[in-house]
Amino acid sequence: MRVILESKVRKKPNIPIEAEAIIPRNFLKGTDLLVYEGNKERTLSELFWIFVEGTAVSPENIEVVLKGDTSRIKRVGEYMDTGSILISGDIGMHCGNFMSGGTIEILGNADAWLGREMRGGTILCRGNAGHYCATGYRGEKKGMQGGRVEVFGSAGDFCAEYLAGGEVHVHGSVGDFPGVEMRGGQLIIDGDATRPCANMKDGTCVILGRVHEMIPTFEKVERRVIPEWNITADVYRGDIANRGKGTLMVKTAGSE
Amino acid sequence: MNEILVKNACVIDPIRGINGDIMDIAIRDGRIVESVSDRAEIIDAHRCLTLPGGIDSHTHVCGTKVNFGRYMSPEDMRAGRTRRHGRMHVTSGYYVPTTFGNSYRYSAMGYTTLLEGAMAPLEARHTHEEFTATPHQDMLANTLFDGNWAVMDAVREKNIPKTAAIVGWTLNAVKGYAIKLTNPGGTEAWGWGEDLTSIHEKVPHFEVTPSEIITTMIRANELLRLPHSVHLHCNNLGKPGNYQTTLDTFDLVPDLNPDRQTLYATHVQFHAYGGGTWRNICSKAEDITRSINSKPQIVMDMGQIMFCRTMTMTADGPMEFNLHCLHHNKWSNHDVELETGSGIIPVTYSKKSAVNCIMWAIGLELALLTKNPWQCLLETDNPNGAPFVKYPEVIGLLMSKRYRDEECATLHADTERRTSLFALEREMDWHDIAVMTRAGQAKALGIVNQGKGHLGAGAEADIAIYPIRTDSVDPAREYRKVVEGFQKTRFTIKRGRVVSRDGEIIVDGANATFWTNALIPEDIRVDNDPEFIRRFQEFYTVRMSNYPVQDLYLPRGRRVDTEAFS
Amino acid sequence: MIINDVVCPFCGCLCDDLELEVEGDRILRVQNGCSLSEATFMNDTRLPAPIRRTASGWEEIPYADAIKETADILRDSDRPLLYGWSSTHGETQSVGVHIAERIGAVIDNTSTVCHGPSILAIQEVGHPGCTLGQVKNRADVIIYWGCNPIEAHPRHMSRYTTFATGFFVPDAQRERTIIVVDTRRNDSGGIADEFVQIEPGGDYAVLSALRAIVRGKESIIPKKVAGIAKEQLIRIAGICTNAKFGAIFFGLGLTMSRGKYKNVRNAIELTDELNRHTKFVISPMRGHGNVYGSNEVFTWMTGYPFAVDFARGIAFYNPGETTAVDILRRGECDAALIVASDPGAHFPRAAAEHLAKIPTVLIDPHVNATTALSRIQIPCTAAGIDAAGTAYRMDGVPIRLRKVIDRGYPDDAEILKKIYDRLNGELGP
Amino acid sequence: MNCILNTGRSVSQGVSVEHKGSEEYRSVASACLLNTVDMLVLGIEDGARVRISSPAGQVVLTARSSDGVARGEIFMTIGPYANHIISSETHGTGMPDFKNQKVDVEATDEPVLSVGELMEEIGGMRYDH
Repeated sequence: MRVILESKVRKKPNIPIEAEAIIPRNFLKGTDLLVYEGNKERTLSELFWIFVEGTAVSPENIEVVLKGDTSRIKRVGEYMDTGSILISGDIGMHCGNFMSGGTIEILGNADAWLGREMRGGTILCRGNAGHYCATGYRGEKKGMQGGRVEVFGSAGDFCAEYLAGGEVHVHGSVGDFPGVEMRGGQLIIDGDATRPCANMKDGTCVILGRVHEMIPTFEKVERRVIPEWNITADVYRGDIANRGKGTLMVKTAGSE
Repeated sequence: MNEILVKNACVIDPIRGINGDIMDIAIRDGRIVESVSDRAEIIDAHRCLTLPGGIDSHTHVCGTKVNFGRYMSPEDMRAGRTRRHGRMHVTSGYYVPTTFGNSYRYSAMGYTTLLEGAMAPLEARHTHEEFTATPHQDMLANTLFDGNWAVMDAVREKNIPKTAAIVGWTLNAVKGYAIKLTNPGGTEAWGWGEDLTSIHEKVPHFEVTPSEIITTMIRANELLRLPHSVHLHCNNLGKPGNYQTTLDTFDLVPDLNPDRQTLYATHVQFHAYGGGTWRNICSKAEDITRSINSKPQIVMDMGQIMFCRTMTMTADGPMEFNLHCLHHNKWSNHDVELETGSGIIPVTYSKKSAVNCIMWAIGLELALLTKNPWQCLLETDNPNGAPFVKYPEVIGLLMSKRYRDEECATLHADTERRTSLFALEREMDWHDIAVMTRAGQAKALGIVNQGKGHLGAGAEADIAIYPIRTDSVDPAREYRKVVEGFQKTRFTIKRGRVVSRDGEIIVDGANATFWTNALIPEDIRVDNDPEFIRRFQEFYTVRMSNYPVQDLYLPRGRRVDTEAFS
Repeated sequence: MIINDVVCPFCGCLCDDLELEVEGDRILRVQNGCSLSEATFMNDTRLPAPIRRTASGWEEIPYADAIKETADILRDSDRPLLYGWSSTHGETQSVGVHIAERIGAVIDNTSTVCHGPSILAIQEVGHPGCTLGQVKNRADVIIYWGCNPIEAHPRHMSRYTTFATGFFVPDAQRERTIIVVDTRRNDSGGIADEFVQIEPGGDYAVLSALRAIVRGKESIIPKKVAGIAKEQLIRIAGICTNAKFGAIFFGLGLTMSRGKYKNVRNAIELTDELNRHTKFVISPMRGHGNVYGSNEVFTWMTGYPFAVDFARGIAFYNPGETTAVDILRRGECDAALIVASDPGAHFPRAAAEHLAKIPTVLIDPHVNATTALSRIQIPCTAAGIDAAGTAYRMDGVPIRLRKVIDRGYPDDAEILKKIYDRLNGELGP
Repeated sequence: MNCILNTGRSVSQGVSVEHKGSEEYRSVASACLLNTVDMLVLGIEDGARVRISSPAGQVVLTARSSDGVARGEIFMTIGPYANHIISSETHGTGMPDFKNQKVDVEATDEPVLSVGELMEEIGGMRYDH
């Protein structure tokens, strides 16, 4: 079954919509769902043109497609456990919060907190991701714990903060402090990064581009060939300031 | 005139010796009376368990340290969120809820009076501000004196009247209710990053020992004729082998007051550890309760822990730092100049941890091994051992051996060997629970005369009606019904108004704050003592005139005058 | 008339030893205060009456009209923003939170552009701190990091640190070592025993390096970190570990520079590390007189110190999303109520610009930059001058601000209560 | 000339902060502290006017030389002038880059606007009293 939600033109287009109801499983019982626009409760049909194609007996066979201006819609795919969501444009904050299964694909850009506290499943972002991509919540000890986030463009600051499990792969560059407070999982950055892995406890980070402002409390262990990546990399251990045992691998210039 | 008649109540009122009688309770204008007119609103209790309003004699719900616990825990705030509806404000938080969250949840459980366990005098205004935002319970504040410079100087001079005068002035200034000593002397040592490890070790610079502070304060307390006794958090909290310190401390306590205990020892579970390291820690609840059973002058509370994520917060700064070094989680510390300290860290009590399982067992052992329930009161040192919403489970455990056995089967294998809990058969009855959750507290806090903890004519009409039929529920077998029953009253009546019905708050609160005012002879009043004033102005960072809490911070202040020195 | 022990409401020091001479509704003289304090009491020019912006200019309107119109604006809003709260007392803050809860607003206070990042850091690692008297009486090492007390908190050094006589530090100037860390050599740096000039944005690296050195891992530290020689770092770490009682005070140099809360977190973790060797504490130099009070009140009422979003009925908090600058920058809010602050002057252009596009109401005693961006301004009392109430000092000590004169203005709490009552009446239970 | 803008509090800013219409406040808040060498490079003297631009906007200020400011850096007190060129990007933290805004500095003859005029530039209306 395919559910197509096309956003309607709104009088106040800047007011955020909170739509955690938009997960495949919820459409098994129909499209009578509630979302919020600012402090007002709205039905899904007040904000979207809804088209349903085919039927489904189980949620894994449901695909939700979002079209139109969806850049201010928050929390799409929150607690999603199966099925798929395809977003044809940009998506608002907190897409895929707490997601445990299924796939979200975003053809445009994703705003901040993409895949926050994710536990499983896959998020593919074809454009850029905002700040705090694949991270956690304020004050919480663990960020993303499982699953995979792949960003084909670049990501903002604090990418994979508190990463505790799963894999985050950014094909472009990232901003300041990627992998800060990391304690597990794997972070791969094809492009450049600034101050990577500050204060990390554990986990692995691979950077194929250039590193700006390396944190001074990482200890260089060795330079070796990394077969999985087919590169020669400097391997660091850290963050020593934080009694960390994480691994940071930075491709050496010119190695392929 | 506002009248209510509660009909067909199954009343347990230990202070008046009533145990399960079916009776009516008449209420007029906030107090219990002999009878009411036929215009009274009728509440039919349908023979359900009806008790005086619950009293928590040691909880942390308001003030600097509690609020800092909230401030640093946005992750907890998303655990207990409710929306504004009807009379209820928004609430957030599970183990450190907002003030309204605390108040509503206590009220739903039938609690109508709370003693905030630790108020630093310098920050008392904050505590009182939060009291007014905890509107459904009458409040009392334990006032911290454990590292008070003026007190330690007077103790060193062995001057009991002067000690009493300092305490009396301070309680009056900060609108406090009772004397609290938290790790006496240790909090001052913590000002230098140190701690005291025995009650006979001297406080740096001040040259007094915890034992001297405790004994002098006990005498000063009685000289002031304060309604409550000294309220003590013993030295060496949470350290393996600390039971000896606790026993030594208990041995210091004379029997000075015919109406109540001479010492209230709080959260004793945390002070009843044998062994010497975390690896060989074991229960010494039998030793502790042997001492308590022979000393009617001491009342303690359990300090029960429950398995959950929670927050520890105490004036005991050094203890919190040691705990932090063990847990490597976030740590806050807040020393208060010339007075005390405090620390906060989050913890998770887990059944996988042998230490945690032993702690859990010790709390229950203490209650079950104390012969007289008036001497061991039920609490969790909220939120240190667990948030107070766990009280119904604690009640269930005390009333049912079967429930304990089921829990014990899920614990770390070492628990049985290192505690005596598995062998204890005792099952407490409804009356015991009524004592341990209200009557005992009222007596220990000295507020029976204020109309608390009983349902006799003249008492404040604070009443909890639980959806429990004691004639049909067997707590030993149907402990789940007991737990559920104590989680949510049918009605909670506070000062003659139904404030909570089936867990829903239906009116705005209008609590009162009790504080003590000891009348001290002019010639020894410290606010007349130039040396006291000089040192205050020189070493505090607020002026003495800006220190006292103005009356307007207690919109419904209830002053308890005492004939000190008489 | 002379009034003693008056509390200055200007900055987070809340000095409570001022002597004021007043006559009727005028303050004639301020003694003991700094120049900021003197200006606060002496140059107190007020907006005389409520004003409303019209197409042609400003007109005075009665309080009742201003209150009704404000309530209407808030009631009709789908995403109202309530901002400010730091230069007033606790009762006003508390009514503000009730209004926010009632109408599903976002409520934020000025810590958002001040020590909000410090709060985020504390929420990650906690806060080993103390009251200021503890520092005054004990500290033999004082570090000012990224702050300039001489300019921003002029009496901080004389009341609590460098020049303050303490019980265990009777000869303060000789017995205390002062370290100043900053990107530029300011006046506070001139007083220091050790001045550490960091390259802009280099605080985080320096703090990490110090933590490693304190842990005994100095061998991994490069020769220079953010412009500072390794030898100086080792010397500073030595001063710290040998202290009997050390205190770090930090300011906007950490919270506003690159990395924001991560800088503060690193400073807190350095403090934590030092506590394994000696006694060390750390404290933010809070700016506005009662900004800490707004954090306290928000926290006990909502669970969060700032940036609270009630849009969904429950309280939600996520700085970066629910903070005032972000909400304005994204053009989210469709109405704003500003109380006791001046975002027009203190928010970046794009954020301030949005205030002019939506109905904005300002409740503040003074004409400020936000006045020009508002639709309505309602003048009120100034806490600590003609209104009494609670304020929280930068270290959490609650102090009662006094009312020293009466100038005939209504208290902002009173104005807000009327707005709240109106909203309650119209919105029902 | 490319510089990094740093902002902070000052006593004189604090003293006049509740009088934003005043000449005193204008002169404090619109002062731009530059390193002496940088001023030489720009070919300006103390008291001359500079236009500072960033992606967020531009503003004309009065240049003041200061030894405490490093080369390539400019310092202003917090307030509406500085904010006229500071980006509202907060990096997901709520806090703008008040301490490290990249700006371009050039000499100009244009006048320094009043606070009221600045506010009118962003859609406000001055209130004169």
